[in-house]
Amino acid sequence: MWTWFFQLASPPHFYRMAASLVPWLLWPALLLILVGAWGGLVLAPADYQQGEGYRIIYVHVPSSYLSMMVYVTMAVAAGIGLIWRIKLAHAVAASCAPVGATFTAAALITGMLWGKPMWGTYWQWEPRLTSELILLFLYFGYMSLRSAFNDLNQSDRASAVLALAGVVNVPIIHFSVLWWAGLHQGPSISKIDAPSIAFAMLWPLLVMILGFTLFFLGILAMRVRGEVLEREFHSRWAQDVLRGVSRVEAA
Amino acid sequence: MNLGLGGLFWVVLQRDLMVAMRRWSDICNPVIFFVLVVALFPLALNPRAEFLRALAPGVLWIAALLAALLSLNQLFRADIEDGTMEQLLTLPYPLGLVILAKTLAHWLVTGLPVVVVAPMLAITYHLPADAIGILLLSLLIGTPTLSLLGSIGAALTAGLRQSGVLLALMVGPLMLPVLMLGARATDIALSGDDPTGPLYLLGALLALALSLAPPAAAMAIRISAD
Amino acid sequence: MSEFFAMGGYAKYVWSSFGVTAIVLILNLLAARRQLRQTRERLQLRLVRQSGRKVNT
Amino acid sequence: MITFNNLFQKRILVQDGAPPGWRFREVELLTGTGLTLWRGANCLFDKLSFSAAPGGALLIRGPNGSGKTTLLRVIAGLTLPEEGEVHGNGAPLSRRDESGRHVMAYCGHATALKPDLTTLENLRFFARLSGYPTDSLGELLAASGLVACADLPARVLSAGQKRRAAFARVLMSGARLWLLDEPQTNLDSAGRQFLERMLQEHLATSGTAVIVAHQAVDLGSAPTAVLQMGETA
Repeated sequence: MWTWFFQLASPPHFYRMAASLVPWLLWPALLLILVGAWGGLVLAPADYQQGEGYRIIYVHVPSSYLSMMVYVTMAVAAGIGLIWRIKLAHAVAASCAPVGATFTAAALITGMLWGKPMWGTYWQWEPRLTSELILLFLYFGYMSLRSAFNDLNQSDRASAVLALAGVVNVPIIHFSVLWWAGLHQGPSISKIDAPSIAFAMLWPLLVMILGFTLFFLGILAMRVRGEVLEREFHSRWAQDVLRGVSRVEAA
Repeated sequence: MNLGLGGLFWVVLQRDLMVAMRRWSDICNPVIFFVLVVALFPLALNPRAEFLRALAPGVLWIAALLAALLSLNQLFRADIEDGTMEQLLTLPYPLGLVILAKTLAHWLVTGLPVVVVAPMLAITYHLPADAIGILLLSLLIGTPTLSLLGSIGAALTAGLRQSGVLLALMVGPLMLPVLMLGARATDIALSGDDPTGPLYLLGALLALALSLAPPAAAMAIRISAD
Repeated sequence: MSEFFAMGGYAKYVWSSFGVTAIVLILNLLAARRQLRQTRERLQLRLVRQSGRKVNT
Repeated sequence: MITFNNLFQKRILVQDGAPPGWRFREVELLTGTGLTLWRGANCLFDKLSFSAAPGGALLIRGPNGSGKTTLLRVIAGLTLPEEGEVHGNGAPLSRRDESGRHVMAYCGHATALKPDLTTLENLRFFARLSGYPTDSLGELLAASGLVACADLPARVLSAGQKRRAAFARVLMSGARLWLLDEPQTNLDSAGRQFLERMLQEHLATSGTAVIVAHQAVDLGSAPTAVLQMGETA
């Protein structure tokens, strides 16, 4: 059991495994996203309040879910890397940031596009959009700190501290934004009444979320390979991979 | 060792204050900046009394946050450059406590003056006396939290050459809850309601920052000094 | 069919949302591929330089 | 004439509860095992091991950029090696011993003097941190030839005087392990003699010293090992 685990966590095995994993993640992700989009756009009935416009949630909700899930993944990986000094974990954290930032941006844009027909304005200082905006800033801060260091080792550890400080702050930010928004406006239109949501509306959303998650894992596997190679540059296997004489690469 | 933890805290605090006192201009800069930012708004917007009154809580808190961000850059930089940090790192003392002492010293010379000046500026914004009291209280609880949060960022960037904007970008989002709560407390007091709720929350944030920020900053400073 | 594309008057918003998301997905895919390729090329170059100098181990 | 031992004896007198003769008890054997560190694509050291016995000195030599300073920082615990460990008597090197004293005194390129404080104020800070009696600072200043600049702000001190102040800090720490990074830099011949005498007395009293040095250091009869860096392993 444990030997299997350590083999998995050893960089060359991970490098090889990640490569073989990518198609197994990305193709099902594509399939699920297409099925989810078809279900969401065609099969699901129109909402009695929001008409066809509600269909934006089929891309907005998975994006905003990923934006947060990726941040937590990044922080957990960063914490593991910092405490147990595992380079692989730092490689995972480094790969998360750009992906998470783009999904945060997607969540913001789709949220605004949903807001225009619903509120009559693209931007409303309401809790979800505001939190999402702050999350985008957290990603930007993380990425610019990462790029500010010359030494990769130092960059890994410093950005890990920031990721941890950020993840402790995320719930605080979330609740203070909720509290702050509660003072300003009446209860905003809830996007969908969660308990009464029809199954025909729900399943495409769940399929989409699953598809997006698999897509993220696939992208992560691709990116981690590069990051691992960079961190393991001075090891024998990585140099063999680069020279193109490696069994690791061939497999 | 003769020096207990309280002694360590006191020695570091005293030394940092002494160094700060020798550099008067450095102490004055954040406060002058604070006054300047606060003075910009009536000039740029509209000096009508009721308009300024509604603006005051937000403007004063934003200016306090900007002044805090501006001053943070220097928190650990000099110590890293002149080798003092190497000495503090090889000492057999908990580094978090050293960081806490340095952060307190930093708040005393940059944050406290802002808190002291704020009521006077609030008068120029035609804020009523009880709202000024709440503003003072919220700044008194809130600005140490800003310094503590900032100490993490300052520790992370202390070894970098260009770090002003980076520091603001990193730490700014983390400081937003303090800003929202502080400004809102004053706002609530201005409209005649009871502001104890946000003040308690500000206190809770301060307690949280006091316990979590120094160890995080200590970890960060070890990385920066590497 | 055109009724489907009209999305009950919300066409602009629905289709641009899906479009933006699709672009984000595709860009992520391309960026990840490019990152891997560039990292490899950069490291290969470094390896060539290093073996030229014949330093350490 | 004040000798450094006098300065230490004075400290022992003020040290309450310290076991008698604690300065002279068996001191740790410093060992580094399997130290490996890469900086980017450069290997600074790979599976490096060394040891230094009490009363002995370890000289680290090597060309510029061969990782001498980094190795010293690794010993001081300032830099984490990727692999390997630094031990004192087989256990991870702690920062204080049973009597609460500092284990190591690190003296790097930077002298840790605040330019706006006077020499005396600077040293008083470190004296208080290491429990050195502040009323004997005068003697220490005299011994290190800094009396004339005691009340001058550290920014006007010459490079050599700053280095002497750093040595005074090392002496105050009373640590048994000294880590000195190119201590002879900027010193005049009197300063060099001061350094050598200080090292000889430290080693004679079972202290240990790790010194990064380009020039020869006269350590008297103390056993000296040399660690040559920057050669292919």
